[in-house]
Amino acid sequence: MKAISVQVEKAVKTYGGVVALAEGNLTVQSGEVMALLGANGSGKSTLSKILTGVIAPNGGQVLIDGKATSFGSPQEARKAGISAVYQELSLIPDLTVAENIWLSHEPIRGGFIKWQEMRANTQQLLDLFKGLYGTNLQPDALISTLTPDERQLVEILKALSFDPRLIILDEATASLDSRQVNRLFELVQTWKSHGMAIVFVSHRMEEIFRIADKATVLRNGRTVGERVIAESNERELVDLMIEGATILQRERLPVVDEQKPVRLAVENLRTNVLRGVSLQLRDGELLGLGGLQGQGQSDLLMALFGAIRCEGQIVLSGQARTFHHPRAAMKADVALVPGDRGSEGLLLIRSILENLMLASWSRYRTPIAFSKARADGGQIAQELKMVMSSLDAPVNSLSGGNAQKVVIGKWLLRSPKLLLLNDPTKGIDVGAKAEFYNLLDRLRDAGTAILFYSSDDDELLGLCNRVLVLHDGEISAELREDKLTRENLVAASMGASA
Amino acid sequence: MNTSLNRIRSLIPPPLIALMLAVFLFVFGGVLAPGFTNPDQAVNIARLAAFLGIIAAGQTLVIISGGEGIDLSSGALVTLGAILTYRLTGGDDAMILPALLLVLSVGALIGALNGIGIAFLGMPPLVITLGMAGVVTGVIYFYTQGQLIGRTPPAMGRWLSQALIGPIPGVIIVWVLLGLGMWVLLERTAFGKQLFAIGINRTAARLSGVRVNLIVVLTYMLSGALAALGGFVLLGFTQTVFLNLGQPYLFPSIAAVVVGGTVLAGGKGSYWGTMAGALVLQVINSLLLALRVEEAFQLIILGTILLVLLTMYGRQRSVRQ
Amino acid sequence: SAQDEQSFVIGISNSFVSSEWRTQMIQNFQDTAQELSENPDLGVEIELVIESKDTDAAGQEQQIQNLVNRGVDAIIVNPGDAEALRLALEDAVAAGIVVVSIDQEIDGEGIVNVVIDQTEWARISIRWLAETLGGEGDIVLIEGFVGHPANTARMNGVEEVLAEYPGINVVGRETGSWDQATGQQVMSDFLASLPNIDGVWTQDGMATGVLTAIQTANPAEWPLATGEARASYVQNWNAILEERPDFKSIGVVNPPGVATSGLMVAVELLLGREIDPEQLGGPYGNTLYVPIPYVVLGEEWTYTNMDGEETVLPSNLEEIYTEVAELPESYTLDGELTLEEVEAFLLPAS
Amino acid sequence: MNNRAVQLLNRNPYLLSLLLLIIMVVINRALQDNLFEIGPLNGNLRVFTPAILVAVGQTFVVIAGGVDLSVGAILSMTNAILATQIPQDATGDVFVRALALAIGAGLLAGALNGFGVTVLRLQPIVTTYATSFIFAGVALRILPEPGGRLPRELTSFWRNPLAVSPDFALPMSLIVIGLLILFWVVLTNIRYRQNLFATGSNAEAAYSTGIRVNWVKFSTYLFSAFFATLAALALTLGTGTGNPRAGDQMTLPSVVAVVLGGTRLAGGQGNAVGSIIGALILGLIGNIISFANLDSWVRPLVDALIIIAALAIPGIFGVMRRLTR
Ligand SMILES: Nc1ncnc2c1ncn2[C@@H]1O[C@H](COP(=O)(O)OP(=O)(O)OP(=O)(O)O)[C@@H](O)[C@H]1O
Ligand SMILES: Nc1ncnc2c1ncn2[C@@H]1O[C@H](COP(=O)(O)OP(=O)(O)OP(=O)(O)O)[C@@H](O)[C@H]1O
Ligand SMILES: [Mg+2]
Ligand SMILES: [Mg+2]
Repeated sequence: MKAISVQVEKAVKTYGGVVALAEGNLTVQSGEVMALLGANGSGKSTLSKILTGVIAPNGGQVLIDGKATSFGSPQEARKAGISAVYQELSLIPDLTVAENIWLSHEPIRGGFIKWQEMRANTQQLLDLFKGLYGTNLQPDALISTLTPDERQLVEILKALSFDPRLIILDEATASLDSRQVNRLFELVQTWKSHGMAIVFVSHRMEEIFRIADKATVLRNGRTVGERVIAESNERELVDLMIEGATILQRERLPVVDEQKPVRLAVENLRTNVLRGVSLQLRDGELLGLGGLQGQGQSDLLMALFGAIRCEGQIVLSGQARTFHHPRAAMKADVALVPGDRGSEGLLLIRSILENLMLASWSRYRTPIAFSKARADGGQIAQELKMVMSSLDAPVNSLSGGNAQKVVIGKWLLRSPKLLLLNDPTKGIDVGAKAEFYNLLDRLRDAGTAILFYSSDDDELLGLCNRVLVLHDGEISAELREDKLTRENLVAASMGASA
Repeated sequence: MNTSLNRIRSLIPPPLIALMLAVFLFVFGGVLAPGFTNPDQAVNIARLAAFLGIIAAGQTLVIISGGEGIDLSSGALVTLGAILTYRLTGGDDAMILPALLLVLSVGALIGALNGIGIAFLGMPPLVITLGMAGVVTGVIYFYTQGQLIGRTPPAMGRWLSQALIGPIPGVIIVWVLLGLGMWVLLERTAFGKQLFAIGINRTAARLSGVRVNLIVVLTYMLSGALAALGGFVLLGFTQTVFLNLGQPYLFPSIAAVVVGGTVLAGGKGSYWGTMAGALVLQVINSLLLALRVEEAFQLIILGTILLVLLTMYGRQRSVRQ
Repeated sequence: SAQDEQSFVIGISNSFVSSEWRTQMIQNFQDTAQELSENPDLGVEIELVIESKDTDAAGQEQQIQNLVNRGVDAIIVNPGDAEALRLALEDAVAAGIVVVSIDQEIDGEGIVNVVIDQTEWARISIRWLAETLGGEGDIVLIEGFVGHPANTARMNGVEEVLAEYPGINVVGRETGSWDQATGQQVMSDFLASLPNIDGVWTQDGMATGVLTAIQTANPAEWPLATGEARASYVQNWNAILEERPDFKSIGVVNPPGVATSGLMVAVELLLGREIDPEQLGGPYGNTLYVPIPYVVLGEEWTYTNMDGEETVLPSNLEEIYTEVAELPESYTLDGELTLEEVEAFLLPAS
Repeated sequence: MNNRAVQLLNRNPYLLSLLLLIIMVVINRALQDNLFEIGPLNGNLRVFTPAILVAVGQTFVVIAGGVDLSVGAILSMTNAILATQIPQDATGDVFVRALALAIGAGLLAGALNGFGVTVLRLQPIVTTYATSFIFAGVALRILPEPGGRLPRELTSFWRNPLAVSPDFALPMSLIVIGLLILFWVVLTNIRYRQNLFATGSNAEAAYSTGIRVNWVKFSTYLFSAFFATLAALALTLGTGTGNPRAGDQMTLPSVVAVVLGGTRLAGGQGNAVGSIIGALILGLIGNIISFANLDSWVRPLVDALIIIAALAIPGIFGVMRRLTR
């Protein structure tokens, strides 16, 4: 493989008045894993996309092998040997796995696509992750039928199929389980040894320290430093990313008092994915849900919220309930913070106020008492320390962490008794996470029952009273007190019962 | 050019641009066609715009509701509304109110069928409302057997079309009231807020407790009822009915909504934008007439103006940013 | 007797339904078919197959093909696009089918057209307008579909006559698309933007829209407007006279009864009669012109045609009003040929 | 229904359309004995051909996530060009020149649409609605009133079946349909197909994969304009004349045909063969109603009800699947 050296100098990108990238600098060479760090909205993805030609920068330059280059389009970047795994994925839902991976560089003969060869090549790529994905993932499967982690794998293989000299992994591990991450890291090591350059974006510090050689840190769209990982530590990097942030070192929490009333009791719950789940949750308890991606955690939360069909028994506050619609669950003081805030939680072009109020309008009578709604919205924004220009600004002007606060604020307005959280901190920066943890503590102390799925083991270990690990639609283990360890969590995720 | 356009757009909301354009064209029209700019013409244009605007009210709601929402059945419903009023009243002023109620109900019923097809059968709005337009037209033929029996109650012409307060005809007052009602509906009711929500993101709306299907069905019901109301009002203007009375209003009503800055993709827009849009279209129409432009060129000019207007504020995000 | 009755299947192809004129035309076909079947002198049994819907040339060609494929004996067509149907109808003629076109003339081998003279139809009302205005004044014209043959023929008539009146200025000309509401809008616009319109010439259903526009705008001086021969217009006219005794208008009948005439011609041809070549005229030499039945007028008027022949047209509004007062507004004043009059088009039976 | 059949239908929605077409053919045949005789077959297919061609063109735009409301006006415009440029005594090279002119004008119209959608970034539905006025105006300029007459050899060539052997003739339109299917089969095996579907399914993802999304979108408007021009050719040859409003009633049915053919209006999924089927279904419904001897005042209603029912079938299947699960 031809060696590559890439340099971004003083890259600038603005959207109207929003400065996404003020001064992005980045240097990466063959055989090197460069971590790109920064809080939400600091410009990591923007910088990555400038490198792949998806975004046209307003200023600065990109040097490839010392030569100033400006990419007019993604295919120009690709010709220079750069490809990327995009944070929001670049897959086509209506095409198959093979078609996606080879999209725009299909093997052809005389203009005709060689379908057989395409399939075979796809299988070869898939074999890189052999044994780590479901039977669904086949060259001929439609992307729309895959689970998030499978899509993520396809996205990675797609980037790889271009035989890049520089590959950018923008939060490529966010939806992967730990075995898949391990495998990816093995691959990264191989690529590295073959002389590939890698840019690695992640919010998980542990991963940075495992895989990266160096780290470039962005803050507010500005590159504020580059460090050699071996000579640095978490403290230093986090300080660079966020001024004055604290890393929470948390105590293991005790199991909740048996005297507390049972808020939720579930008996033998079944959906397309769940195969009979039973659990109990008390007021003031934070019950974690763990396990690999797609083992039924989302289904469980969605079913409890009435958003998908289920069978089995749900007893809420002592009353047997079946919710046919989220509205019914809401009326019973249940709230759900969905997993994907962009597609499931927010009305991106509407105002912050409208987003906050969406679940509560009916409480403000007709015609709507707007000043009251505004006061309530302002109060919740203040409580959550939302950083925004005004309540009337559209939600898409907010950074990821603040947008997430809007999703949570929407439900806090209704003071839920049972709060369902579907991986709410995915892709949120360290600072915002810390605030969120404090909020959870406060809610729990106030007696809210919380069911919390997280793909981040550290969160489960640090925040929960108990953790239920799901595997293949069933609970494979309940971990509490001294059983609640990382080793047990991993083992149970693989299906071992503890 | 791009950024200055963007700046204009962020400073002045599209409805205001449309309104300013309407006023400008009206005033400027006097230069091109002497005699064009006068109070009579202003009333005349406002009256004609009112009919278009009322017919476009339901369309505004449907387009805001997103999911590629559009109601192609409104033209046929305008006709049906007028024909029903004509036949049921038979020229009797006392029958106006009962006829109005029936017309609204029939419109709502047809609209509900559209909504059900969309929400529960997953049919694309463009297609089912087009099909429904065919059905309504078929119903009209079957119901009338081609014979238009009936009469227009004299009061309808007096109250709606002829000068009522000073030189202002009643239909303009009806229109302004409808505008207020639409504003309250969109901006000051939970229904309105939920309508915008489903226009942007149905999943998020549903997970926030919005009954998406219900709102969709209600929206199309309202659209149907408002279109039928448009037919009722239009009868006050034309005094008699014919079998394709409403069809010519269909596409202009959509154009009025879009020219008023309501986003076809849904989730963003206003009725006062539509009102401004109806005025713009009507001023253009009247001006072209006053200029005695040959029909072929009228079409070409109209198309070009629409393109220019859309370019000013109807642009979508670029794939490459 | 029933045995030697000949039975014929006759197909009707109509491409436009959204007009009461066409409804009445279809009704005339049905009534005439029954009358002819009951006429002992003819000894025929007529079955009609009616293809009638709003459609374009392709759709009407499909109608005609379906009629041919059914094996009808004759086709009577009111063509939406006369030229576009020529080939399809010639194929039908070649298949031995009698083809009669009504309302519009088709230039095709073996096709017989039965129509009124649209140019002459328009000349009557425009001449009335010009004369009543005393040959002076500003007028506007509101026409039908630009490019439609009937509209073209009529506007030719209008221009021919106006050429004789240099004192008449056409200050506005616009299409109302043969649509009443559009006609009304156009007239409203004219009234608002042109200060002194003395007269307006329009056609068909648009006249009702134009009159409503005048009533709504209610200018100090009403422009003189041509009208139409339809029940609604006559009723309105009569009502206006009560308040404005000096109100004047004219309605020239364009009879849906041309259907009756066309059907009779078709039946005669099926019975083996031949058309007297002397009677054929028109641009393609295959047209039988049905006379314009009458003209609605509030006062007597002498019409002078292009050849200088004068016809005294009587004042008949009151009489006609009493006839149509109770009819649906959409009823079009009608007139049709009798069987005897049709016979006059034919060569004597051998 | 068994699972595999459901899956098959899910992935190939046009199979449902094919089924519907077969049903329509059977009903039509039951009502009309001579349906398959060469005369009626030739006549029917010839009359359906313009609608088929427009629908095939529309398919490209719809798959790429747009819709073209100007196809009818483009058809009118090119029909006007052909009718005015091919006089009754036209020779072969005059014909070829006229055709080139019409295709050029059609492509120019398509390019204007493509420009509006990609460069000006306007919503397709309103762009093409606006341009349809322009094209309709141009049509009226070129041919103010219906007219023009083509040489009889030309019209006969298209109107009459091609005699393959003394006792076997093939409708010209059937050959055209065959070519269309072949064209689609070729197209679905080249890269353009992948680019087209990717663009319609997720334009942003397609763009970051290196597909020139704007060119792909642009090209679909060229395709639809090109096929509208071919439709104009078929119409001009069929009627032997021009009409500046010939396409007025072609646009919306083309969208219906595309949807009946199983193409998803939201883009990313579709099939031009399905659109051919859809256009045939619409045509046959007209025939069936004609031969069912219905009173003419119920026909439009029955017509519309059948169409709406056909459109609803996939949705009804969907509801049934959900209920039985
Ligand atoms: N299309 C856009 N329009 C307006 N602002 C944008 C757009 N895309 C990004 N931004 C803004 O630019 C800033 C940088 O965004 P970017 O996606 O690069 O951040 P990031 O570092 O990748 O964040 P995260 O960790 O959440 O992925 C953010 O404030 C974001 O709101
Ligand atoms: N992600 C989505 N994309 C498009 N449409 C969606 C999406 N999510 C939901 N919908 C639409 O919303 C419908 C589901 O809405 P929902 O069940 O919330 O409404 P509802 O029927 O009014 O509720 P209920 O009848 O249970 O009271 C779907 O049929 C679909 O039309
Ligand atoms: Mg990012
Ligand atoms: Mg539901």
